[in-house]
Parts: sequence; C-alpha cells; structure tokens
Amino acid sequence: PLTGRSALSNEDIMRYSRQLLLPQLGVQGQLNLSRTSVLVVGCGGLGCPLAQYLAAAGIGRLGLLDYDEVELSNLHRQVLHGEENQGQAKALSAASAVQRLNSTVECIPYRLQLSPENALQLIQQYDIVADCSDNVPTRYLVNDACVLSGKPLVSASALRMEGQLTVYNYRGGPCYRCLYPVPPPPETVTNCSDGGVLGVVPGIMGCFQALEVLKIASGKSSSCGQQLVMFDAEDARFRSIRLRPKQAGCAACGENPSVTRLLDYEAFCGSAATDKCRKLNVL
Amino acid sequence: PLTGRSALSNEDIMRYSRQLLLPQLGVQGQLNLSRTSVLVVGCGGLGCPLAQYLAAAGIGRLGLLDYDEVELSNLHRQVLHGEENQGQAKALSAASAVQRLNSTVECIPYRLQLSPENALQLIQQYDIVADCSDNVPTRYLVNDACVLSGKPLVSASALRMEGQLTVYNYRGGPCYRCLYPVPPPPETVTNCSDGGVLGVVPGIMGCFQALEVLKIASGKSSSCGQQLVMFDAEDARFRSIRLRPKQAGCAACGENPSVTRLLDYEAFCGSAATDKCRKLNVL
Amino acid sequence: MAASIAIHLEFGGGAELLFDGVKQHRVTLPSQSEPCDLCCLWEIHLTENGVFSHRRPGILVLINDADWELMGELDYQLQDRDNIVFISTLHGG
Amino acid sequence: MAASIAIHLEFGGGAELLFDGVKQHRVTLPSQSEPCDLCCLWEIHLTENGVFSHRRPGILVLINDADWELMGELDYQLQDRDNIVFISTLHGG
Ligand SMILES: [Zn+2]
Ligand SMILES: [Zn+2]
Repeated sequence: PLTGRSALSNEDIMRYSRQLLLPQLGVQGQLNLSRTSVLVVGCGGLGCPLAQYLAAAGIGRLGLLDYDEVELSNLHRQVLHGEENQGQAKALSAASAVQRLNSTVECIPYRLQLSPENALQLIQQYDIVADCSDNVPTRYLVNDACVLSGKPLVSASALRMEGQLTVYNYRGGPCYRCLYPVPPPPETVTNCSDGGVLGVVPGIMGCFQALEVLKIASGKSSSCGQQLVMFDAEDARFRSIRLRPKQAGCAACGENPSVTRLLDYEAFCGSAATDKCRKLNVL
Repeated sequence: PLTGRSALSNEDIMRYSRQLLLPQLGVQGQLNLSRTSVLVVGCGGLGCPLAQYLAAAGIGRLGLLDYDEVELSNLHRQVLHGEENQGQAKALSAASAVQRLNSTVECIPYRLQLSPENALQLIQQYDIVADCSDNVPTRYLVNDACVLSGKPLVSASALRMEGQLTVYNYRGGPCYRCLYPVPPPPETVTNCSDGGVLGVVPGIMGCFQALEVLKIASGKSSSCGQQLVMFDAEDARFRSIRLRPKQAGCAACGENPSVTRLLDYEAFCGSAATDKCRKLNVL
Repeated sequence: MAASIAIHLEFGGGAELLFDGVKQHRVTLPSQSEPCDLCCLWEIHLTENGVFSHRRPGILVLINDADWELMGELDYQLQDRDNIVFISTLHGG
Repeated sequence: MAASIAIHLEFGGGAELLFDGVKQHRVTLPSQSEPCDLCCLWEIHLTENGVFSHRRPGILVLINDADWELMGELDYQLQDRDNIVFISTLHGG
C-alpha cells in the first residue's frame, strides 16, 4: 500500500463528506482508499467509468494503461474521452479527464500494450488490478500476472447487451484459469468491433467493477469472489452464480502450477491481443 | 418527437457503428434516438451518468435542469462536473461536459427549480422525463406533471449503499402516487446530505436509468414498468419486484383524479424541495 | 393446530435502521389454531417494540418478491419459508 | 419408469446465437427407465443439431444458479423444473 496520508485534510473532509457519513466507509475507510493503488488495464468502455468513479471516491494512485488512440467510434461508450481527444492516446486523455475531476489522485498514464515482458513489473507496483481489456490473450496474461504477484483481480466484460463480473485470485477463491483452463477457439470469440455493444452496458459493468474495487480498497470485502455476476440488459436482469472453488489442478494457482512465469499468450490463445482483427495469422 | 434527421450522416455511422451492429438497435433504433427528447430533472449523482450515456448514445435533445451550483462535496459522485466548475451552475457545467462528448446532441440547460408554475410547460416539450431529483416534493411534482401531460417517467433514487428504479406512467402501469398515495412523514425521510451515499451507487443507478430511457427512446419497451428494481451495493445484489397495477382510486392517474392541476408540493409533503435542509419551517 | 411457520423477514432502504441496522431476520411464528396472516406478524413481531405501524407511508411491503397489494395485503396467509420485505422508498439522487 | 421431467434451458453470452438467438427453451425429457443425467440432456437435445460438444472451452454450465462443477458435472441427476444455463464468457470491454 501507498504510504503518506495519515489524516484527512480539511479539503478531503469537505470533498468526501457524503461518503464519510457511511458507517461502511467512515474516516478509516477513506484513509484506506487514499493509500490504495489500482492498475486499470484498458481505458475503454469499462475503464472509463471505472477510473471516473475510483478517482471521484479518492483512490490514492490510479495507473491507466492503454496502447490505443481515441477514435470517433469509441465515444458512444468511452465517456472520459471527448471529441477533441480524437487521435490522442487513450491513457493520456483518460488521465487528464480524471485529473479535472480530482487533482488529489495520483494518476499515471501508460501508453503501452501489456505484455509478458512488462506485466509483472507493472502489476507489482499496484495493490489491486482491474481488468477492463477487450481480448482473450490479455485476460489470461492479466490473470497469470496477478496470480504470480498475489494481487486481487476485479474483472469485468461486456458485449452486445450483456455483462459479466468476477473477482479472481481473492481470499483463496479461484483464478480465471480455474474457470477457463483452455482458451476458447478463436473463431467462437466475438469482440465489440464484431458484435457491437450498447455503450451504457459497459457503463453499468464498469461502475459495478468500481464498487467492488472500492470495497476491497476500503478494507471491506468484495462479495464477488467465487461468484459470477451476469447482467442481461434486455430484460434488466442481474443474476449471481456460485462458482467452483480454487482448483487443485489449476495451471496458474493450483498445487503444482505449470505457469511459473509469463508465456506467449497470443500463441496460447491463437488470437491477437487486440479487439481489432480477430485471428492471428499463423505464418 | 423531434423532427429533422431522416437518415444517418457518415459521421453518425462512424460514431455509432458499435451500437448500430446490435439487432436490438440498428439504424432505425438510432434514428429513433436522434428524434427523442429527454428532460433530466436534477444534474447530481444520478443525472450526471444518465446525461453522459444518453448523450454518448446520440439522444436528440437533452434538457438539463438544476437550480444548484457545483460544490466540492458534490464531486465524489457528480462526475460530469470538475474542480474548475465549483460555483458554476450545475445545469451549465453538465451541458458543457456533455457537449465535449457529443456536440451533435442538442443540449438545453435550465438553471431553475422545477415548480408547479413551470413544470407542465417544460415537460410538455419533452418525450421522456428522467427523475434524478433528491427530495420528496419534487418527486410528487414530477409525477403529477408527467401524468397530466402523458409522459413516461423513468425514476431512480440512491442513498447510502442502496438504489431503486421504476418506470412510472408507462403503458398503462402505475404512477408514483399509485404506490405512494401519502407522502412519508418528513422526519422519516433521509437525504444524501444527512445519510450519505457512496458515489458509485448513484453511478450504477443513473446508468441503469439511462438504459431504460434508451430502450423506450429507441422504440423497444422498458422492462421496468410496474416493476421495482432494488439494488443493495453491500452484497452486490439486484432484485426485481412485481408492483401493483395502476390504481383505480389514484388521485393522479385513477378514474376520478383529484389532481387536475399542479399543487403546492412543499405543503403537501411538509418539507422543502431541496436536500439541504430537511424540514419546512411552518410559521 | 397448524405447525409453526418460519418466516424470513428483511428490511431495506433505511427501514433496517429501526432494527439496529440488521437487514435479515428469521422469525418463527408459534403453532396457532388459526392460520396466521400478515396482521399477526405485525402484532407479534413488529409492533411490540413500537417501531412499525400498518401502512406507514413511504414503506413498501413485499411478499416473495411481489408488492403485497398483489397478494391480499393484510389478509395474506403466511406460509412456511415466506420471504417478507419492508423497504423504505429512497429519495436521494 | 421415472416420470417425464421438464427442464428450463437457457443460453447467454452469445451461446444463444447457436439457437437462432432464442435464450429461453423448455425441454421435456421423456420417461426413462434410468434417471437422466446431464449427459442425456446433451445427447438428446444439444448434440442432435451438432452445435454443442461437451466441455467446450469458454462456456460455463450452470445448474440452478451454481457452477456445474459444484453439482457433479455430467453425473448430476436432472430433476423436474431444474434450470440449466449455458453461458459464453464475454471478453469485450
Ligand atoms: Zn487457478
Ligand atoms: Zn397513479
């Protein structure tokens, strides 16, 4: 955790007064937030509302990672970016929007792609990781890096009119690989570029993801470990599913893990770590 | 409905491409959005995310109503406003943030308090009303004005770690008064100034409210008429409740309504139309 | 004599603050000669500490995820394992 | 002979697109001499149109809102009115 603040300033007390009133947070919870760092992997449809509400709530440090630039087709759901930010790096655009909202949050933009080479070194600097990525190889990469460095992973996803959320590698619960030991065949994977998405669906899921991050960061516990929250926007229905426990045979978090360092996840998944073109050309 | 756009421009097609792919929306749904006007009553914790996602999705006209100015204690949940907007009218601050995101949305800020004198004339100019207000008298006022002018009312609320959402006066379903014929005793009402609220809870509820507005505006139907969606953030649980039908004896929408014009709602409720001081001084 | 009935009682929206913030309650209604309706739940378990009265404005009563208005209100005959919720309306935004 | 069993089948996360986008299905398993496990649901109703295979990666099987791993997987004995969900994992963001 971050060191530093041991008491709230008068300005903090004014700014956070409405949430300081909550017995579930209080001064101690607010101080815990200010000492917590969160890495946001992906500043798109999920990462924008997530970063917005984490910053508003007073998280201590926010790492904002995205290799991509803002395009017009992002703006229907990636609400931290404006029309004037087209062509700008999403990580920078998101960071400046977040700073307008709360300049007391330390904001670190990373304009790069998460890779097996940089993931561990980055994730080790944060207390909690939020997976807001848009492709299968990155989801395995983030999972394995969180297992190897012992960080809780708050993971959300959205497509068309549906969303899913789970907290992995948290308090003895399962990791992503416990549930999905084998990646899906690339031809069965649909991404937002192909399948579309209603913008407010990642909006709802990114806010939900922020809620679970805030619970963990404030010192309460998340209720979404070993649980899958499914959202169907068409019939406005949420459903909570009890998941399997951590699997003894899991390649990442099991008793004899075979994943002891990060791999080539594009090769493992047979697809590229982007939502733009779906299949990796196997040369 | 607004007249005007009969086809999507090339820029629209680029901007909305990811949602045009959805069979639930498509080109016709997008055109329907562009012809729909929505009045947002309150630019606070609910109104900010709601306006953000309605604008991003390409709603035609957005009325943004709030009499209040931005304060530091708003910023933990009212994410359209930034630090630099402190002291500015919320309606104006919200409008300029929304315009940065989507300049093709017609945005009309109203820096005023909704009152029995102005409500009907305002609401008659809009197709859908979103109640994002923070006090009991305004909720009855908005309800009665929507019944009198025949507009669907998408209503959300949030307090502490809980949220509620219902669509009133919609397709023969109940209105707010059908459920709550008598206002609650003022001393039993808690508002966000007194009780506090975790910022991301109105975030989730405002996004959910935007989803239901978008369903109605695009020509699909909302699944939240005659239904109450309850959200408990502590255990991350949503629950949907079947509500009573429209009540024949309802004072607003019943068979012999006694509410044939707007009333003095502060007197009716015994409280002021603000969340700042709780009780009306009865002199 | 009807067998005793176990009811799951919940409070929300702030109504739980009348019960020391406890949201979930298990209540067992003793065996009675008459079937028990919601009225007897009120009388036995809610009014005894004086905090609840019938049809208090701003509170919805839910029986198994439905508005009690759909279920016969006070005449509803409680059944074993029923879920009864008292929820305060929220007004904040 | 066991009586016939009615099952509520659901598909989500895109898995419904293999069934013309229909998310909700009602399936009645005919009376059989043996109790029916998930295997026979696969054999009778899902593999006949060739779209589903066992343990397809990226699909979770849920039995009455629990991961099928908790319920014995293919050995789970189906009961009348069970709710079985096949949900594709989403990866978009
Ligand atoms: Zn594992
Ligand atoms: Zn009515």
